[in-house]
Order: sequence, then C-alpha cells, then structure tokens
Amino acid sequence: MAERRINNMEKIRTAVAQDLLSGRIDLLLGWEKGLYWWQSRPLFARNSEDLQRLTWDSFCVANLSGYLQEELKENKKIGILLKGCDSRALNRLVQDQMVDRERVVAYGLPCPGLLDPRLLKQEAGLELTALGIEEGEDRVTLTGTKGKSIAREELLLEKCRRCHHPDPVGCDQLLLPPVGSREDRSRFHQVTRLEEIPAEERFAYWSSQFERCLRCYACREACPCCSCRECFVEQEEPRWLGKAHENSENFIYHLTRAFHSAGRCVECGECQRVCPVELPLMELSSKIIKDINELYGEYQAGLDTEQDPPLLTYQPDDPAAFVE
Amino acid sequence: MTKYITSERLPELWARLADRGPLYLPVNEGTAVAFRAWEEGKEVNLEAVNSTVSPKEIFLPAWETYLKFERAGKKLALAPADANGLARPVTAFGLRPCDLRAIELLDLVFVEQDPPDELYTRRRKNTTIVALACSQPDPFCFCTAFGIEPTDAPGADVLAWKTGNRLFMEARTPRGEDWLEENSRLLQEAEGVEKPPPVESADFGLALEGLPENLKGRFEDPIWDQIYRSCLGCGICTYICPTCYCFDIQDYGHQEQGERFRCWDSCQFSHYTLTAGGNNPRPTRKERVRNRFLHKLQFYPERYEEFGCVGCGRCLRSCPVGIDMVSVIRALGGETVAR
Amino acid sequence: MPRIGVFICWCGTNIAGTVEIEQVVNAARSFPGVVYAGDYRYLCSEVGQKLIKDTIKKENLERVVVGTCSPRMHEVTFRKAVAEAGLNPYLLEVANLREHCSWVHKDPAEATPKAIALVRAAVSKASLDEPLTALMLDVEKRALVIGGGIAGIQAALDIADSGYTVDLVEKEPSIGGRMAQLEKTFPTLDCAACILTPKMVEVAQHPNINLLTYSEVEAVSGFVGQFDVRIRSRARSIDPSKCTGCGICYEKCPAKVPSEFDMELGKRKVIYVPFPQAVPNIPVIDRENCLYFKRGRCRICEKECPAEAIDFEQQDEIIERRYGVILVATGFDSMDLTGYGEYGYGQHPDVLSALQFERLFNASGPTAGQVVRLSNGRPPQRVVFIQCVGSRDIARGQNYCSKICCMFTSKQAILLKEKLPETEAYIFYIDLRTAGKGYEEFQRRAAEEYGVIYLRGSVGKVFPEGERLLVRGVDSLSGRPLEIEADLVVLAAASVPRRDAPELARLMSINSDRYNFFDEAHPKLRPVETHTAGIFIAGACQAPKDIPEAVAQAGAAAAKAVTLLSKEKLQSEACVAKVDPARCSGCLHCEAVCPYGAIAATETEERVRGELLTRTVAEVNPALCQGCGCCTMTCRSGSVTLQGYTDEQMLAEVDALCLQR
Amino acid sequence: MSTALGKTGEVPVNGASPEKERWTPLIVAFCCNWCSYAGGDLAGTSRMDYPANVKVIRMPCSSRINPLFILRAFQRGADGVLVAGCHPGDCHYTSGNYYVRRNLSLFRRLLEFSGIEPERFQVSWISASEGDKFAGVMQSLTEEIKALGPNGKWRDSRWQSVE
Amino acid sequence: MPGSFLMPLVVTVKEIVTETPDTKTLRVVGEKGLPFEFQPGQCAMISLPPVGEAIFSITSSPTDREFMEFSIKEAGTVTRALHRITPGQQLGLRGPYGNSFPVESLRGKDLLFIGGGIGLAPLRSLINYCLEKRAEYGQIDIIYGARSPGDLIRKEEINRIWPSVPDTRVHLTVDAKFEGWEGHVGFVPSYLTELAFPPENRMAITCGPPVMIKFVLQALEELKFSPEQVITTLEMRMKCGVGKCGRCNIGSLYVCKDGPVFTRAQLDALPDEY
Repeated sequence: MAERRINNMEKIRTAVAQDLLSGRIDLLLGWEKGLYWWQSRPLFARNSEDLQRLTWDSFCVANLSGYLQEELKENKKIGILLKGCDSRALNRLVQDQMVDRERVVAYGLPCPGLLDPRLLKQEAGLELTALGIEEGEDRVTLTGTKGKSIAREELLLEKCRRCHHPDPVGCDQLLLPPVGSREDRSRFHQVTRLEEIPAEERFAYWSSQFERCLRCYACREACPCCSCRECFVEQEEPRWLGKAHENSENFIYHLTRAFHSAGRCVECGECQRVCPVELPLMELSSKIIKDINELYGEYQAGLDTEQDPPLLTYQPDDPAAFVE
Repeated sequence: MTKYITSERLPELWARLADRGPLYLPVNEGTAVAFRAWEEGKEVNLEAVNSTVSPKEIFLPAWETYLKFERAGKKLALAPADANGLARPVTAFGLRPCDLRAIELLDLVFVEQDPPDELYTRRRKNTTIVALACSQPDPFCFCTAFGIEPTDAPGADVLAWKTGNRLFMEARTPRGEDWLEENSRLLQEAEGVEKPPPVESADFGLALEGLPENLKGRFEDPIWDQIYRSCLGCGICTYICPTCYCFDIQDYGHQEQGERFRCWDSCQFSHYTLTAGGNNPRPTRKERVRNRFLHKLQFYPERYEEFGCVGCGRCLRSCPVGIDMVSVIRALGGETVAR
Repeated sequence: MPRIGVFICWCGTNIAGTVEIEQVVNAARSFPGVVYAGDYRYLCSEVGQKLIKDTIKKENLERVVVGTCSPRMHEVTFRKAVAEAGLNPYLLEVANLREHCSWVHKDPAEATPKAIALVRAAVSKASLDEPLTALMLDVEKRALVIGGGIAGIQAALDIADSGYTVDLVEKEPSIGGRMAQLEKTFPTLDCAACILTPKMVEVAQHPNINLLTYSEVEAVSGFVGQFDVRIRSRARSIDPSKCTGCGICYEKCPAKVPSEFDMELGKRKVIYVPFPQAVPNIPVIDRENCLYFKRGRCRICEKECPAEAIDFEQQDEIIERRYGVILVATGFDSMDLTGYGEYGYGQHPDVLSALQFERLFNASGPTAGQVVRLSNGRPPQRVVFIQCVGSRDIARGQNYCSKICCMFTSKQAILLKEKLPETEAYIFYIDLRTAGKGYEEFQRRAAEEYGVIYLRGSVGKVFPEGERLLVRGVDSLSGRPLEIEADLVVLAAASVPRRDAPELARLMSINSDRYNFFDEAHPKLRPVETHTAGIFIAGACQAPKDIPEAVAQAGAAAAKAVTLLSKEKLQSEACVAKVDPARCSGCLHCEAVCPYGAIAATETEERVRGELLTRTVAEVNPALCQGCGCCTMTCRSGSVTLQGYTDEQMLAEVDALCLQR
Repeated sequence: MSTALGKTGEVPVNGASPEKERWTPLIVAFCCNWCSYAGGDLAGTSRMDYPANVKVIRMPCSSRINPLFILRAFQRGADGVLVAGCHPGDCHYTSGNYYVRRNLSLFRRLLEFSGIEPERFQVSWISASEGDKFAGVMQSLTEEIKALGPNGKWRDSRWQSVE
Repeated sequence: MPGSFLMPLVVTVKEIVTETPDTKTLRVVGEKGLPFEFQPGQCAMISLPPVGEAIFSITSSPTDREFMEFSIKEAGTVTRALHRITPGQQLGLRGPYGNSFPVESLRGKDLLFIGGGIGLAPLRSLINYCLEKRAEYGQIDIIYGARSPGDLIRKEEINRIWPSVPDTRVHLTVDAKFEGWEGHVGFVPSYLTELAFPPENRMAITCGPPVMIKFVLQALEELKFSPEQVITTLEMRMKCGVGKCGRCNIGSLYVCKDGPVFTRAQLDALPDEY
C-alpha cells in the first residue's frame, strides 16, 4: 500500500512537472504536508523545488478550486489537482462564469475518501504525535503506541462518507485510475432524521448549533459556490444583517448562506469541514438538494454543465411546497 | 493553604458556584470544547488542553449593547444600556496558564492603556479566575516558547491542578483566598505540600529572542507573498485566538428606536479597514495576514513590550489551510537549529 | 432625512367613516423626517391636489406621502400633481387607506392603528425614494410587417395609408399566403383571388410599402421604437429591374418539382412564380433543384429570357434596418398528417387534406379545376369529409379547436355539390361550430339545399377496398357503427403554427403558448400586443382564425402600431432594474430569468494591484426592462435591484410595518 | 444581549396565557401589484371583511421577493408572512411566478427544516378577480397563526414594537 | 457609566451649509455651546442612529466658541444619512480623539498649508486658529486645489476672508480648465513645485486624498523640506477612537490615538500601509 502511494506520488509529480516546467502552466495548485502527519495544506507550486513538497495523501482535504479566481488575476494558466468533489466545484465555477476554463488545466485525482483528524484524535487522545497510520484497502491501522485497526469508512470525514462521486468529472487528465462511483452511500440520512423529529425539537437543535456560531464566515470563505464580490452579510446599504451574534441573526446568516447555494452546492462539504465549532452545516445544503430532487427532478451541481440549474428554469406544471 | 476536592464531588462544586453567580468553565460540544455558563446537563471537560474557542469572551463578549436610542421628529435621546451579567460575581474556572497570560495581555489594552474600557474592566473586576495547570501538552501547544510555565498562572486568583483523583486549589490573590473560603465547605485541606506535577515543555523549537527587532525592516519581505496565499480570508484565527481583541461598533434598530452595540471584528475581513471613501490600506489577504502576524510578533511587543501570542496552539489546530503561528514564525526564520 | 409631507384623504366618509383621521395625522407628525401632516376631504379633487402642490412649495417638501385610495386608482393622479409642483413624480408614496383598510375593517379601533402603520411604512419607503426618470426614446418612423398573407397585407396597407413607411417581409416568392391558395371563401362564396389580388397589387404599388419577398428575418435586437433588424433577401437569380414577367423562362425550364403552392399535388418548374397572380410577378430560381446550380449545366432560361434578366451570380442581400414597431403575421400551417396513418393519408392518393382538396377546385390548380380522384382521374361518386383531424385531439395532437374547419368543410361540400351535383358528400363531425355572421345559415344551406349529409361521429379507420375507400366509423348519435364506401376522403387537418414560429419567437423575445402560437399580452384587453413592447401580432400566428377575424386583427394591430409610430418620443418604464457593477460578479443568473431579454453581459474595468483588468458584469437595458424584479430574486449579492422598490425600501417597509403591533 | 456564554433577552414562547385570547398576530403580506394587490383592492371594493392585523406590501411582481425580506419580517416580530402573486401562467410579466414557485417552495421547506411551523410562511396565488379569495386567505391565515400563538423563535430579542 | 468613552453626547445641528454638490458643513452645538474642548487637528465621532457612527476631523477652530463645524463629503452610509438631515436634527457626538497639530512648535514659523478637496477640512481648523492668533505666526500660504471650481469648499474664506488677513496668501488651483475659472489650472503637487516656497523657517502642513499626499510629500522633498518640517494628517477607518478596536493601526501606532497628525519623519519610520 505504502509503495503504491509512493508510486502514485511519482506519477502525479511527473505528470504535473512536465506541464509546469514546460511552461504550459504557470502555477500548480496542489497540497503539501503541514505541521503534522495528519495535516496537509494547499501548495502553490511554481518550480521544481516547490514540486518536491507536493503531496497526495488522506489529508489533502482543502478544495483548491476556490483559489482560481484570485490566482487567475496573476497567472495566465493554472494547473490544479482536483478530487471528485473539487472537480464539481470547478465545473460549477465555470458555469457561473467565475473561472475561464480555458485557462485551467485540471488534473483529476480519484479519491478514496479522506480521513478526519478529529476522529483520529478521538482514537488516540493527546498521543497523536507519537502515532502514525498505515492505510490498507479498507482498513487503517494506528501504529506507534497503539496498534489498533479500524475500518477506513469509520475514520472518513463526514463529507467523504456521503460522497457519491469520488472520481473527478470534466478534468483534462485523470492522474490515477478511477475508484468508481459510490452511489450506494446515503446522502440524506441525517436530513431525513432531522425532518422526522418534531418542529420544536428541530428548532432547539438548530438553536443549540447556531448559538455557538462565531460568525467567522469560514464556511462562506471556503465554499466554492460563494463567489459574490460582496456578500449580503457585509453590505451596509442595505444592511441585511447585523453583526451581533444574536440567535436570529445567526439563523438568518446560516439559512441564507445555504439558500444562496441552492442549485449550486457541489457537496464538497468544506463549509462543515472548516467550521471551528463543528456546526453541521452540510445538513442545510443537503436538505435543499434533497428537496430539489424531490420537487424538480434530480440535479447534482457541477456534474453536467449543460443542464439548467434548477432555480433558473421551470416547468409550467411544477409542483409547489405550499397550498397554491 | 492548598485545598482539594475529589472528582466525584465536582458537580456539587459547580452547582454551588453557579448558585453564587455565572460560572464559566470548559464544556464539550461535539468534539469541540468551549467555555460556557454552567448549567445542569453540561458536560464539563477539565482534561481538554485548550478549548476550541478561547475564554476571552468571558471578558470581551462576542457582542454587547451599551446604549439605547430613541428618535422622534428631529429629537434624539441616548441612554446607557443596562450592563448585563454584572449584577452577580462571576467565576471563570479552568482557564489554562496560556489563557491567563492572554487575559493579562488584553488588560494592557483595555485596562492599562488610557482611557480604560469600562465594559471590560467591570467584567474583569467582577470575575474570580480559577486557573487550571496543564498536566500534559497538546500536540499544538507551544506556550513555553513565550516563557509561559504550563503549571503556573501568576495572574489567576486561584491555581488548580489535578493529581490523580484530586483537584488541588491554591489561592494566589486575596480574592482567591476569599473564594476558597466561601467554598470551603466542599473543599478539604491538603495533607502535605502539594505542587502541580511538572510538564514537558512545548515550544516547537522556536527561538523568539530578537524576533520583533528582526522583523522591523522586513515589512516588504517577499516571504509574505508565500505565507498568505492559501488564506481563505475567514476570521477563524482571530475569533478563536485568546489575544485578538478587535471590535466593531454597530447600530441596531429602526428610525424611531434601537440600540448600539459592539461586537468582535476581525482584521482578516476585507471590510475591516475599508473606508467610506473606498480607500483600503489593507486591500488584499496579503496585507491582512501580514498585519495579524506582525501585530502579534512586532507591533504588540513594540507598544506593550510583550509578545501578542501565548502559544495556545488554537490557530495550529483550527486554521483550515495550515497558516498558523508556528509555520509563520518558522517561515520568518525564527527556529533554532538545535532541535 | 428628507423633508416629508403626509396628506391623509377622508375620501368623504369612505376613509374618514372608519379611520380616525386626526389620530393618523398626529401619528404621522411624529415619524422621523415628517415636517408636515395634514388631511383633506377629497385629496384627488382639484382643490385637494392644489393643497398638495401648495404645501410642497410652502414647506419645501422633498417627499410626499398620501394616504388615500389604492395606488392602482390614483397613484398616477398624485404623481402628476407632485410633478406639477416641481418634484420628481417618483418621490411620492401611496398608503392604501381605503381598499386595504377602511373598506375591509369595520371597527375604527382596528382600522385606525392599521392606517397609522400603513402610513408609517409609506413614510419609511418615501424617505428612501430617489428621483427616477423614464427614458424618452426616439421612435423610428418605420414599421416592419413579417408575413405577407392577408393579415400582413392588411396591416401593411393600413400602416402605409397612415403615412408611415412599411417593410413587408415575406418568406415565399410572392405575397398572398394561405388565402391565395383558396378557391372560394365562406360564407359568401366569394372568389378568394378576386378579393385578394387587388389588395396584393395595392401593396406592390403603394408608395409607402417596401415589399421584400423571398426574404426572412434573421436577427432582431433593440427595443420599442428602435428595433434593429437584419433581413436576408434571398437571391432570386433574376434581376427584377429587367424582368418583364413574360413567363418564357418557366415555360422553357426543363426541370420540375412538386409545387408547394398546390400542396405537392401538382408540379412546378424550377424557375417559377408560385401562382399566376403572384406579386411581384417575378420568378425565382429554386437553386436547390436547378440543374445549373446542381450540375453546372443547362442555363436554358438565360438563353430564352428576352430581357436578359437571369442572373446566376446574384447574391443574397442582407438588409439591416431600424424599425419603430414590428408586426408579426406569419400565419399557420396545415398540420402534417403523417401521424394519422389510420386515415390512409400519405398512403392512398384519394385521401387528401382539406387544403389539397381546395386546390382541385382551382382553375390553375393541379387538375385545372377538375374535381377528380387522383388515383384514376375520374370524378368521385362519394366524398367523405372527416373533421377535427388533429384538432381537439388530446392524445396526439392539439387540444384546441381549429375553429375554421367546420366552415371550410361545409364550403368545400357546397363547392363539390355545385361542381358535381350527383356526388354524395358526407361529413363526419364531433360538434358543429358555426358561430359567426352568416355561418349557421351557410352550414344549413349545405345540409338543406345541397343535401350534404352530416354525421355526428368519429372515424376509426379508412382503408382501400377494391378501387374505393372504406370509411369505418361510429355514428355517435345512434351509437351504431358505420361503414361508408368513398372515392375521396378529405381530412380537415388542424391549423398549427408555422414550423419556424418558435425560432421567430426566440428572435424577437416574444412568448408563445404550448402549441407555439404567439401569445398576446392580455387575452382580453391586449389581444394584438405581445409582452414585448412594440411588437404586435395579427392573424393565425396567434391562434387559428378565419379571414374576417384575421383582417380585423390586422387592422387593430396596425392601429396600435400607428399609435406608437405617431409618438415623437416613447416613455419607457421608470422603475427599472439596475446593476451595481462594483458588486456584480457576473454570474448572469439574472440574464437567464429575465422575461424581456433586458439583461446582457458587459465589460467593466477595475484596478487590481495597479493593473487594469476587465471583467464581465450584467447590465440592464432600461429601454427593455419592464420592472418585474425577477432578476433581483436570483441575485444573491443584491447587485441588481429594482428602482422604486429597492432592497433598502422593501426592508424599510417591513421594519416599519412590524414596528407597530 | 446574548452570547453563546449565556442567553438573555428571553423571547416570548408559545403556549396558553390569559393574554393569548386578546393577542392578534402580526402578518405581513407581500402582494404583486397586478393580481394579488388588485385582488385586495377588489376585496375592499366589495366591502369584504378580514382581520386588520394583515398588512400588505406592494411589489410589482411576486418575483420581486427576496427570502431575506421574509426572514426580516419574522425577525422584526411578524407572526406570519404571506407572499401572493398571479396564478401560474397569468403572471403580468409572463414567468416571474414560475420562478417564485420553485424558489419559495425550497425556501419554505428550508424554513420548516429549521424548526419554524410551516403555517407561518405561506404562498398563495390570488388573481385580480379573487377578492373573496384574498379576504379568505387573510382570514384563514390569521386563524391558523392565532392557533399557533406568537412567533418567538425567530424574533430578534432586541426588537421592540410600539403601540 | 458603562462604556462611557463610547457614549456620545447629544448635539443639535444648528445650520447646514452646502459647500459643493457632495460636501456639506454641519454646525453643531451642545447643550451649553461648544460640545467639548479640543485642539486643531483632532477628530470626533458623529452618529445618527440607527445608521451608525463615523469619524470626522473638526473643521472649526477651537477659538470659535459659537459652534463646532464638520465638513462632510458624501461617501458612505453615515455620510449619506448626514447629508439627508435638516437643521434642528439632533446627533450623537463623542470626542475629541487623536493628537493635534503641534501649535506650540509651529509658533514663529512661516506656514505652508497644502490641501486638496475635502482635505481642507482639518487644515481649516488650524488655519483659523493661526489667523486668530495672527501675531504668533509668520507668513501663511495656503495652496488649495480641487477637481473643479465647484468642488472647492469654504468659498467665502478661501476667496475673501483669508486673503484679506495680513501676510496671508491663498493659492487656488483646479485640476482642469473650466469656463469662468481664471485662476491656476493644474494639480496641487505641481502647483506646489511651481510656487517653490523656500524651506527656511517654514513648516508644511498637508491633507488631501492619499494620492495627492504622496506627490506633495515628494514635491516637498524636492523643495528641500526636511522630514521634520512636513506634517500631514491621515484618514483611516476608525471605530472606537481610543486605540482599542484595532483597525486604524499603522505598524504599532494607532491613527485615532497616536495620530492623525504625523510628521513626515514619523511616517517614514512606519510601514507604508495607509
């Protein structure tokens, strides 16, 4: 397994090195290792030295497509490594005319699902630094002081547990063999559970979540669909929303943010992943996706760029979720 | 005089303290930990090293209203808002030594620097702080790099530490003594001389000596071009940080009535320095990231002769793109070779 | 806060009977920005309006709020009044104290606080009002009529007679349309050509009409008063200035193809005029079928033409012209019946569509006016007409009634009887619809005088039996199955929109119904207008209709067009959407939903780190925008807002209404 | 003021109280100018009767709505919100309400998902000729919301109304 | 009183002067005349709830005891609201904030004021202060420019009052030619170079849009003014006014508290981020 990973790494590096060093691309967006083995962070590679730091492992979680808009102001052509979810984000950005696809070389990385450091820490406690992991096909073994083997699925990030499209779509090049679609996974499990509880409890649930919100807007900044130049949150004229962390203001922020992603959300789950206080933000966008599917037909943003986004079209005999 | 309480009896202590006034302590929220007002059913976590969000909001709430207004025709009436949560004494329990140091740093701004900030000062004066010595550092801790002793908290009213099943407590200030006295019914005297067990240092091998001076001429250092790149421009680092204190002032209400409040703000937000005329001295993430780190490592030391960072490690854990104090200090060259 | 004046109307006792006016006035005085509050018995009266105007001047008012009847009633009146006092008319807000308050709430204790709340909301909104100006648009004094059938002809003549220049565009080589194909018209049995041809000639000779046959509209942009249209005038391969219309060319032409004009029953030459009375009487060469164009050899017509008018090198001409109005009269098609295999259409030569059958009567038609069976050239003994083929057929065709079939079938039966009195005529119908002047009488004549047999029922199948056709159906009155042997079967095919109607609708941003008939702006009150200002519709492109209706509609549309053309300037909607380019990220979702095509991408420049970059943003064309605000719903960042109903104003109204419980 | 540390500014909660009998809900109705607002006018012209707690905001088309207007109304103390427009197919601007139907269907479900009673936010198609429907909708909306009681969930704890 | 330094006084707008199409001057009074004492160059926070607060330099001289003046250019939310008020409106006011012009060290010197557009507002406080104590200061020259003649503020003073004071000269310029404008045409920095005042015993005090200041500082350097002879006043976004809310820092200094008045020498030691 470890060997395969090294082989994979070489394959990836060789492929992108060719393009970067030949000048086909000016910049490669990838990942490098962070402080610890369970942290990988974005890498902006411009030369072969930078490429030495390039990494692809189970912690390369950041969706890099969000950087394209800014970086394209400074670079002519950019190469970008994309997991399944990331590739849908790129497609979505292209569809919203935020990114000129011609100026992007998309390298697809079929993704086996990434591991959640928070869960690893729960397993290992403060000893995490002393640990390592060995990844098998379906299992992950903690090495070092603990010798525990855990099913990979159990250690996945929440967003990966419900991912249906681990293989990138619409890329110029797939750098690794596809892992196959995972449509057997349940995407709306949590949403259904919440739908079923009484309204009062549901409100209490969301209240207890939203009142913890720091209003750091990381969910928004990390979201590849949030491409407004000035979010409604910041606007002074009109002032849609105040800055007080009042509960109703927090509700409005989160519901509106989710609603603004209606028809756009590519389910990359970055909103939830980056949230420092671990708000279950994916459930909001999942709810909207579920409703779109139920009412107006299956739509998965970023898969088919030719398909009309559900809120930009209609059928005269559309159903309504209210008594007409 | 050292006193202690056994773990089983802690809930009794919480109930008693909460009876006296708001009691803030670290509780579990999912896998996150935050300082919350204690109430029955909250899951207190005294093991966690460094709550996800810092306890600064006990003194600098995320938002607080300070005046009310009314308008009729052309008339305007202003009145101070009732100060909230200050009627009864507050206990802040379980702050780690680094958090304590952070509060001392906030004091420099809000109490020492003229004019003192009444809102902050009143909360500070009204609160008894029981610090909790660390027994094991988190992978992200690097407080010793800033000279903080993980087993001591000079600024606290009471220092507590855990040894086995016992939570020892020792007063550090007269207020701490009073506090211990008030709760003596629940506490037992320690038999011998008890001290917090030593803890290994955590500093990531950082050498900070001379760093502020070193940074002086490096405002335009090209390294900043690399450091900021992956920044999302969110406010996580500033909001979880124990020493970040920026705030904004905003009005709420209608033409006829309403109130004015202040709330946290973040130097990472694009609108933070944007003037009404459209000028923005820190127009991109680059300037904003640079300002934040230089504020902690150069500007704060220049103004207050202390580093503006306490090595709590929260940004190392929570930054979603790996821009953290240790990485930045390393990038700036502040690392010893020895380690 | 701007200086706001509030005027509360008693409306006699209509408002004052339920709402305590004094309380409302007093409350209004305390609202921020209000410098004057007063009331009057009838604010809409001359005296009431004068009060407003005088107070605006005296109090130096910058905004006006009136608490009166519904704004749908008198908003225009009061806007005019404030404008006369020198204020921009859009600095007025109306609180609806009558229809929405005093008339629906009987208890003054309830109505009065509500009136106060409504006035408060109007004041809040008014304080954010900005002056708006409608654009004054130039009107190009030229009309475009698309379609040269009877509707288009009539409309073109009417507009031209009013003194405006008209370009009449017809796709075919000649104008005349469907009516030119008809032998006679119901219920008068006039000869169609006799009444149509003079009009066609009039068009050709009218000094204000510029006839563009063999031409099609390719692109339309712009807006009412200033439509920019690109027209392709296809090469006729004949120099019209030389052609004398002598007809030698098509006499000599060796190649023949099925004639469209004769519904493919007969043949025409490859160089041809569609029918003898064609206007203009100038042939065209059908280049697709011309031997010279296909194989490079022939050029007989060129050799034979005494006027040397043949020009094989002629190119399509592109005409780009600006028009003030466009009138669409593209007519209808007879439904393609290949889907109706059970009637044997397309399989048996004696099964004809009604329009094909019509051509048999015509002296210049495929049979030179002989009504015969095409299978053997002999006159039919019995003809069975089947109605509602395609029409009213929910399963396969068009749900609607084609409206003209009952009448033209009766007409054809009468023509048949006149020509071949011995021949039997059977008509299968579902319902007989004869509403129209003289129509019922006409149908009765067919039955009673001519002995046409009407059978209420439907036909299940038509199939050959020996030399004849067996028509198998049901008499729905008696419920008995029926079998009739026939020599000819005539199918009353549904009238459907022209095949290219959807494309044309798209070009012009006008709406169509589910069948692709063009939609009128309002089914009752704006029957000849479309949703796009300045574009009108007439004739069967809107829905199936008979000739008098088409002509009447054409006259109405022409009148509307002339009204528009006669204006010096046109005032556009003032409350239109507006994009803040600094905020707009250019996702163009607004463009996707705009019903008027009023939003388009444009480039804006911005300085990024000292470099000037261009980026795409949305832009509203205020001349096209009708002010619905649909775009605002799609815009997450509020970059596009609707003037007169800005986001700030809407929020202010919400706040104000909620302030008072 | 409230932070995650401690809640203050308690909001009224649902439930029976002596006040409740006298209490009338505040309902904000966003009506399109061409159909629903005109329907309201017709209700007036026909002297129909409906509760005075319904207050109408006029918009050119129901598609001028922004979910944030609805949220704002709740935040500022509205107990119910209605959006009313032309019947699908009859939109004065041809297609606005078709988009509204999709938009607000999803939004309504999201609101319900967040724990708000779905009765509090409704959408209705009311034509200019349906004065009776206008009055009927206002009547039934008021009754439904009266049965639910005041909306405390969404109200900003700082918002104060005047009498 | 909780948060007293954030607590504004209620003041009343006595008079509003429309200076240019986008600039108005508000004259405000407190309950007993001047709302508070201040020094030339200091700022105050004006608020009109529920729109919010914004900081403005005080345009009037402390020697003016009748009212306090603020010249306000319409730019953002607050200024837009302040442009919509009418006399008699009450506002919130707190201050004074920041340091002030060093009136003591300017004493006995020739003064060269260089202002652009609304940048005259803070300078005017000092100009009137010096003119009030005319004998204490040397020659006074005021270079003032705007985009167009219509954009020049305080027309009465610049055209009539100031030039009539002994040893005081006003040099007006506009960016481009305009009909009816017979004065100098050109940007402020180039006019400054043209006028070429010698630096001896002279202090230059400048305020204007950032890009103007940049070129004025350059021009002054070319005219051999030392960094200590050049004083400018900066504009940043501010909220608290007392160096706590964070946003107006340049390096370790806070413009609201340590500024807004800086000498060129002080600025040179700071990061270029204003």
